[in-house]
Amino acid sequence: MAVFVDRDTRVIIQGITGTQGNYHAKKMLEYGARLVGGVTPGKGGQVVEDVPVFDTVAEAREAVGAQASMILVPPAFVYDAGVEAIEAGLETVVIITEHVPVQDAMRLAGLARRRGVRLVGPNTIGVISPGLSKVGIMPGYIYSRGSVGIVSRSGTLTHEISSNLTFRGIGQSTCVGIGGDPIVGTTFTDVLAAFRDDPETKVVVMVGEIGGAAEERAAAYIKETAYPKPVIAFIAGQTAPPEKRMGHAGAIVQGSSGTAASKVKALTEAGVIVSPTLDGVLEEVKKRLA
Amino acid sequence: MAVFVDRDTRVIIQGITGTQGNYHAKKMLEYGARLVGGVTPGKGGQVVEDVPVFDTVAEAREAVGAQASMILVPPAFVYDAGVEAIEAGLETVVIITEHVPVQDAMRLAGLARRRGVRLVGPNTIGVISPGLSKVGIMPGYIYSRGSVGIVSRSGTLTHEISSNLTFRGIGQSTCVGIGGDPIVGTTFTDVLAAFRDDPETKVVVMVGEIGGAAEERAAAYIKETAYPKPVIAFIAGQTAPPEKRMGHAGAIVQGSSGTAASKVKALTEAGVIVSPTLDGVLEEVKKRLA
Amino acid sequence: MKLIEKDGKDIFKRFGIPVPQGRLAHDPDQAAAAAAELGGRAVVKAQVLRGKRGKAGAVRLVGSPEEARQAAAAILGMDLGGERVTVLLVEERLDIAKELYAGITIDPGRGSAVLIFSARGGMDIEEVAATAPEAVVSLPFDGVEPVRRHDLYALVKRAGLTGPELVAVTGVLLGLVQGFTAMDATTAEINPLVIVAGGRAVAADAKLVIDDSALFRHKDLTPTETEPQGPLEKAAWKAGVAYVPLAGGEVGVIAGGAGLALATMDTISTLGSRPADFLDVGGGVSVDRMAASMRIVAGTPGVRGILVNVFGGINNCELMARGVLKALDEDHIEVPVVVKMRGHSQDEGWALLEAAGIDVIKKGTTEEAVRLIIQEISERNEDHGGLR
Amino acid sequence: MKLIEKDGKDIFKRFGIPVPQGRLAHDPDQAAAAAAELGGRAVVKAQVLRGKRGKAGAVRLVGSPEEARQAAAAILGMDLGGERVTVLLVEERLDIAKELYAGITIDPGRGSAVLIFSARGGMDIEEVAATAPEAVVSLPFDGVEPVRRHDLYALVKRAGLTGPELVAVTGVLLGLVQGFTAMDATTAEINPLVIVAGGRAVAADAKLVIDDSALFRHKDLTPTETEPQGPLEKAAWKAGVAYVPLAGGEVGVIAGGAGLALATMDTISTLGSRPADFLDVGGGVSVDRMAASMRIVAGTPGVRGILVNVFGGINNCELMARGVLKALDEDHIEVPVVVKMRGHSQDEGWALLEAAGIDVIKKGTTEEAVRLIIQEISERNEDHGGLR
Repeated sequence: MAVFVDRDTRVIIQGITGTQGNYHAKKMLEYGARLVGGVTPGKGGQVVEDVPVFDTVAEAREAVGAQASMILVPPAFVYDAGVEAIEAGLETVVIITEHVPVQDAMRLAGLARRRGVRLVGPNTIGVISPGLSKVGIMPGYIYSRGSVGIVSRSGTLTHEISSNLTFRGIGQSTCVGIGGDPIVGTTFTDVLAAFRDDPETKVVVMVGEIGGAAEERAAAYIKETAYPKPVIAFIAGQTAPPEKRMGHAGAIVQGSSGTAASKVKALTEAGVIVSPTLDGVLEEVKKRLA
Repeated sequence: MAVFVDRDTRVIIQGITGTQGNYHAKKMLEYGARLVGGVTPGKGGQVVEDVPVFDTVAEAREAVGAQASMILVPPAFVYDAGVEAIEAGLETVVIITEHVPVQDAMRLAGLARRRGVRLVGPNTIGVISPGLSKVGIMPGYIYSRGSVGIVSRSGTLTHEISSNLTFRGIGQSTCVGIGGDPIVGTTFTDVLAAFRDDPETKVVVMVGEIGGAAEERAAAYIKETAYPKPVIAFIAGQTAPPEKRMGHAGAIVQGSSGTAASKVKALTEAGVIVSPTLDGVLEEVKKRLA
Repeated sequence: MKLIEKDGKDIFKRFGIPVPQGRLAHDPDQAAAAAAELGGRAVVKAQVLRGKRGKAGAVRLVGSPEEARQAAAAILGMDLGGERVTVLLVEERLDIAKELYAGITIDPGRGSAVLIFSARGGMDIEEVAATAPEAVVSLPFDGVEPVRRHDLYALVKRAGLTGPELVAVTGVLLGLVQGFTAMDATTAEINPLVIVAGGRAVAADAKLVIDDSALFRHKDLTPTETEPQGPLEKAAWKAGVAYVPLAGGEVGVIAGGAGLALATMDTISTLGSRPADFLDVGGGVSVDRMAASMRIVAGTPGVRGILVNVFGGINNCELMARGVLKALDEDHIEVPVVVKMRGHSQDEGWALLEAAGIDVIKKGTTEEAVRLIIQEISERNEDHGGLR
Repeated sequence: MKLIEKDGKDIFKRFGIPVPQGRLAHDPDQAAAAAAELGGRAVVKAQVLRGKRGKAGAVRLVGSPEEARQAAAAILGMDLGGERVTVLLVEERLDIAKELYAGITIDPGRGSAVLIFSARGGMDIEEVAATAPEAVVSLPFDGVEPVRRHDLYALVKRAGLTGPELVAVTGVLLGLVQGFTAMDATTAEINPLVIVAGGRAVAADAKLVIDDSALFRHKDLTPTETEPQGPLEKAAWKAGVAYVPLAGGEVGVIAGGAGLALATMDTISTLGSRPADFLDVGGGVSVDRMAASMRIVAGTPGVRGILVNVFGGINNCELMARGVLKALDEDHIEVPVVVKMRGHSQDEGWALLEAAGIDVIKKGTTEEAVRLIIQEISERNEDHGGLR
């Protein structure tokens, strides 16, 4: 199967009766995702876009066999929704919501780890296996089926690179937004490991940004495992001033740590092709697929 | 081996450097208990009554092979001390301290249950297997070795009955104070089960009091298991007025529940000999041992 | 420590539970002013700790400030089962669509707390459980793992609630669990929990009992004063002993341990006399605490003799003996005193008491001690009778 | 949200961490009065959020109220790395026996928080870790299971502490963990944590950063006002967008997503111009939020053209287009604007912008969009140059 999300994945949306939830339910169905239901406490029994709404995830799992959930509820409700999805025994939980308290994300990631649940996000566009399914909010038509695996901290940079590839005839196997927050459930390394074992993925594009050390850890993983597929990286924020928080996310250069230079160095040493520009990423991908 | 505590049980005291801890360390050693150390954070390296003091239970377990702990610290510190003993992997933890917050006791009992640790108390005199060892604060010389197993919610009633038996030449196998608080780690039923399997115990004396339904549950257990040994019970508080809390403990009659009459009825129906007076208990024991 | 309704509601509110608007009133003028603030329509409720209010007319609906004043005048000073009303709660009247029940208590049987929710409320929960068991659901929890919101959704659905009520009630239950835990409660109860227009759930009453043993964690708690305590109860609180006076008794009881105190009371009754009190000195008894206990029992109405029945376990016989003697010395207690005492430092304790001429039971039973004090009381009475 | 030292200490105190006595002063007289209260001997410390204090002389020891007055006069108004000092903390001087370090931060690598303790403090913790690694110990925790006091005893012992210091420091660490958790902090640091006479541990400094995303749970938090924010920063806060002005830039950037905003800035630099700001509109953008973003960027000093680079993912292209047009209409923004936009409702968005004569990049890359705005800026400059 494709990475994380496949044609058969039975998906629900937690928060389906909200404006965003309803909108993306429609978009997911249009895209061909197997959306089997939604959850909004107190709205069990309603129907949204022809799929049934349940009061709890456990009911949705029981009634329609939910395997994956996309969480699209306001930040204050994400923790409860996430715990519910994890404890109901879903396999994959994708938290789209941004501005989730970081300690809530921490507790959710810890719980998912202990229970063996694939948690993606928070603050992510989600996961798309173009042409098969999506558990995410990306506009489907700027993605296309192919052999480039994309993993990114930035949702809009995923859109940017995928759409640029798509408009130039190059498709993607799976695109995973891991989320831009300091603590996320799924890391670069987790996704790189999944792409390694995915026969459809021929080239991996990794989109990082300043702050934290996730890229450095990915570099260490690539080096240690003598990663068998070409990896092309782009690091956003090379010109960002230090000690300024760039956005709500983890993007901040503190002292000598988290700089673009440190990430570029680590990745280059691990054999990753680091492109200084976005357009350069396209050129490097083309070369590897030629 | 004797119930819960035997000659070989390697015991520590948490709170050994306090006045009470120090005093009872001496008394336990005098009684022949195998007291191998004590724990008081910040006093590691000291020596009390010739036994070493450690900063943590884990260190005591490592260094002197502690198996059981007697907790004798002020109420505000019992929770931390109890969690420490349970998580350090001791087999038996006896909490002597009274006025422990009931929710602390609840959490400790829950934790001990999940970990398979024998928690006795709080608010108990502890456990004594007369002539062998004691993990408790009872004056040793009012107890004597024999074949009467005693289990009691009330510490001083245990002293009363044991001393009355001892002064009349009748010894005890093991005496367990389960503690007078609403939530305790070890119940009547747990101790009855242990006495059933203990070849040294010929007769069981069970001392209950008004409030709660522990005696009723013990009666149900005795009935269900066709308990094979004679059980003699005494219920304190037969003349207590309803709706008044008799002490800090669980002793309160609320509505129709927790009355002495209800307990006497349940026990009698289960085949237990319920003595209306304390002196009657002595007579009934004598008869059963004759 | 039991809190009055208003204090309980203030705490519930902090944990996100909706409560009616309202304020306390200590006299009819304050009640009228409070009702005026609420627009006239209000409920005036006696704030008592033990007494039953409903049937006694201590909860009244009013339609104007003047009616509130009159209701307040009628309720203040009422005697509700021995408790005098000194404080009122004046609060908004709710438009009740439905009455439910929510409560948490300690369940010794399960060794845990248990949350009970019922789709029917406003009456005794045991009554509901007996007549409509399908409406009553419960969830035990012991604080080792957290109670989850989704557990509560499942629970409330089992009781038959759906839609906005499901969400509102689940929110209340989560607040109740959090409040119960954070406040070290032993009981937290909302009866009735009412559903008002729009599906909102509001706590129409509040019963909150805080664990006395946990008060050290809640030093900022300032419960509203209701009826003042008697001087003996105050002295007992200060001395740290558990004390309950019992009407019509003659034998004062001082015992170590609740069980022994109860058994001593039982024995006194069995042998034809009546106990005048329950007093458990607790553990770690000092000379002063024992002396204070003697003073409290000697001061208890009807006491004609004192039986001290203690053990040196967690306590020390010598210290307890000194305490008894200290009170006898300083307070000129003249009723007969019998001490039954054994355990740690018993020889020292016995020697001190015997030197002062106190009767000591060393190896005898509680029954023997009770017989002795009853006998001494009756002898003393005969003496006094002889003198008259 | 970063708190000043005094606010941090007030919070630490609530979680049982000992802190020095002290109070805030806003002028030299207040500083003198505060020092007098402390008996004259005091420390006067600038309360700033970013600037470094030590080397700049913004922390001074004083021996009398008069010295405190003088120190305050000298420190108030100082510029510490661009931050003007407006508030001081005057607090008791500690008799320092030893300086330690305690801190908690979020460790993205472990996906958890990590408590770091060092038996040496008062300097940069990274420096200690490099020079004396044996003194530094750490404990990760993720809030799923509680941190236990005995875990902390073991941790602190590993760093070499024993006796009363072991107990005091463990108490501080437990308070720090509890405060970090309860306050939704992302950083909670005490450097130095000092040991004073008798083995007591006292927080001599406090750094506490609260997670902005969690402020909805901390509405009662009232941080002390320090230097006032600029009007653009205020507007950005109000609009809910992340905004950082960058000195010396000319291309205003409005992007959706921090990553895209950063990449856009990078591309501007690569292509020979300079970005004037970082602005991430975030998710769920409304017409008004987009219009506010336009206004903020247009008002940023040096801006000569605006590049809007957004996607319709969590956002909607039509709404964002309306927001751009609203600002252009209402605010007479005259610098050139280029919009690169694709995704949900892209056709509607494109049509609106094109109808208003705005340059739209539909399928081109960010690089193409940047080239276009740079070209338009340069053309406009030539026009203006021609006019002059």
